[in-house]
Amino acid sequence: MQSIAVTSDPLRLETLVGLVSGSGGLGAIATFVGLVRDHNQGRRVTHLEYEAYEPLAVKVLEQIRGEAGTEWPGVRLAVHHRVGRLAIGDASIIIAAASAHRADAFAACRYVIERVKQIVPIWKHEFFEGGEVWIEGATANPQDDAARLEAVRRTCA
Amino acid sequence: MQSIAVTSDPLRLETLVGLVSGSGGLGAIATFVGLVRDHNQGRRVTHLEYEAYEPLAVKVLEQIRGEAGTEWPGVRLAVHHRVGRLAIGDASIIIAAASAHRADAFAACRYVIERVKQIVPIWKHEFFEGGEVWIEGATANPQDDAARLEAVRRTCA
Amino acid sequence: MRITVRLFARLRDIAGLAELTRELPDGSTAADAWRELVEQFPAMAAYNASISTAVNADYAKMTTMLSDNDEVAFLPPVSGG
Amino acid sequence: MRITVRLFARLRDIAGLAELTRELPDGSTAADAWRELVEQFPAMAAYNASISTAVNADYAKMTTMLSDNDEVAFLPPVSGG
Repeated sequence: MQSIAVTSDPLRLETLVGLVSGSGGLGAIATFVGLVRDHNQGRRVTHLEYEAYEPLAVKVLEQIRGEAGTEWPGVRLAVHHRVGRLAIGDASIIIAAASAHRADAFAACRYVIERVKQIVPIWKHEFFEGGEVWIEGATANPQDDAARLEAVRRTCA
Repeated sequence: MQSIAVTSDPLRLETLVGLVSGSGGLGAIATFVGLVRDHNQGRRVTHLEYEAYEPLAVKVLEQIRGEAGTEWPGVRLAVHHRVGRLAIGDASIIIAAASAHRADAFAACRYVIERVKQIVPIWKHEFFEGGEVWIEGATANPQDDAARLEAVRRTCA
Repeated sequence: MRITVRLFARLRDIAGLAELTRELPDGSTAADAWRELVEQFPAMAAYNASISTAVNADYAKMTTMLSDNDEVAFLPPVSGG
Repeated sequence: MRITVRLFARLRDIAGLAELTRELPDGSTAADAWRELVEQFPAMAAYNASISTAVNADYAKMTTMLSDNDEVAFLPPVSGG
């Protein structure tokens, strides 16, 4: 399994952890799992559909991993994002970050999810009781340094 | 399985995640896995032995979960700490924190590992090439509010 | 020249199509392709200020000049994670 | 009164024992039990400033008065995680 993937298969945390493990120098693994919630802004969500511009999404995830590698050298990262129809409680994204020390693992993991929400070309189609809506978050601009620095700030690094 | 445990059995990340899952309102799970490293302060580590004052360790972990629940209401937490002989790469602690939103899950997870290192009566006996040493970190004082606030600060909350 | 336009999320819903082809004059930019699209689908005008674009699966500026057989994607604000 | 003393980590190594019993005068505190321990095992004096104590498996102050059958634990600086 690739350490970066956009896939319609169910995501498995053990897979992501396995992808960053395997060196005796690692002392910490931080992971993040994003789950489909049953409500959003007062709407009762029935399910989601995620759509991706897949070749670009994979490239941008690679870019984000590169940014994290510059910020926290030596951190090992894996990211899988799911697409297609997801039920309540399904994992939409899993991130694993392994490092010698915990501060870098936590920071890199948090950084990746913040950046994913900023610039990865993936969209969430929410189906709720009584309708559906495309969720629209950030205008994707991978060159926007203010956004990147905001993601760094949120890691508390 | 209890959501708080001190055990000589190998730790399983899936178990911890399962312990905090199960509500459709959860949107984020953050986890932390502490691993035995093959080196420490220039020493080549061969293995570790963890010792606990178990009944107190379990109580203090409950206290920490309570503190996190006050700081981040609604967060679901599970913590397992391993004791006995551990090989390089083994997990010594796993923490899982689930919440509606990612900021609380990350913060609560980070808070727990910081507090564990401050006040849980567990000791690491390091065996390295050429000797052994008991690692001694913080003087445990669960009433020390400055330490607690330092742990909060590190979560970036 | 002939280009392929890829549409995602609500833009795809508005057009009722994920992909369409366009004949454009030489020297056209991604912005020109977008303007023509908005003429055909006026509801897309709501995205004038928030759209991103990619040319051949790399993020690009709206001022990027297009070439024959390019794939131009228009991306509404993203919501992954 | 008779108390049980529990020792951990390097304190246990110094004493060569995880547990021992002590007869102490009524009114003795955890600090008194510690002082007596240091008399027997002078190497433990290095921990005078860094020791924590627990009485009956709850953290306690060194000034805590002990009762018959209490379990007093002396805890060097911790290193879990």
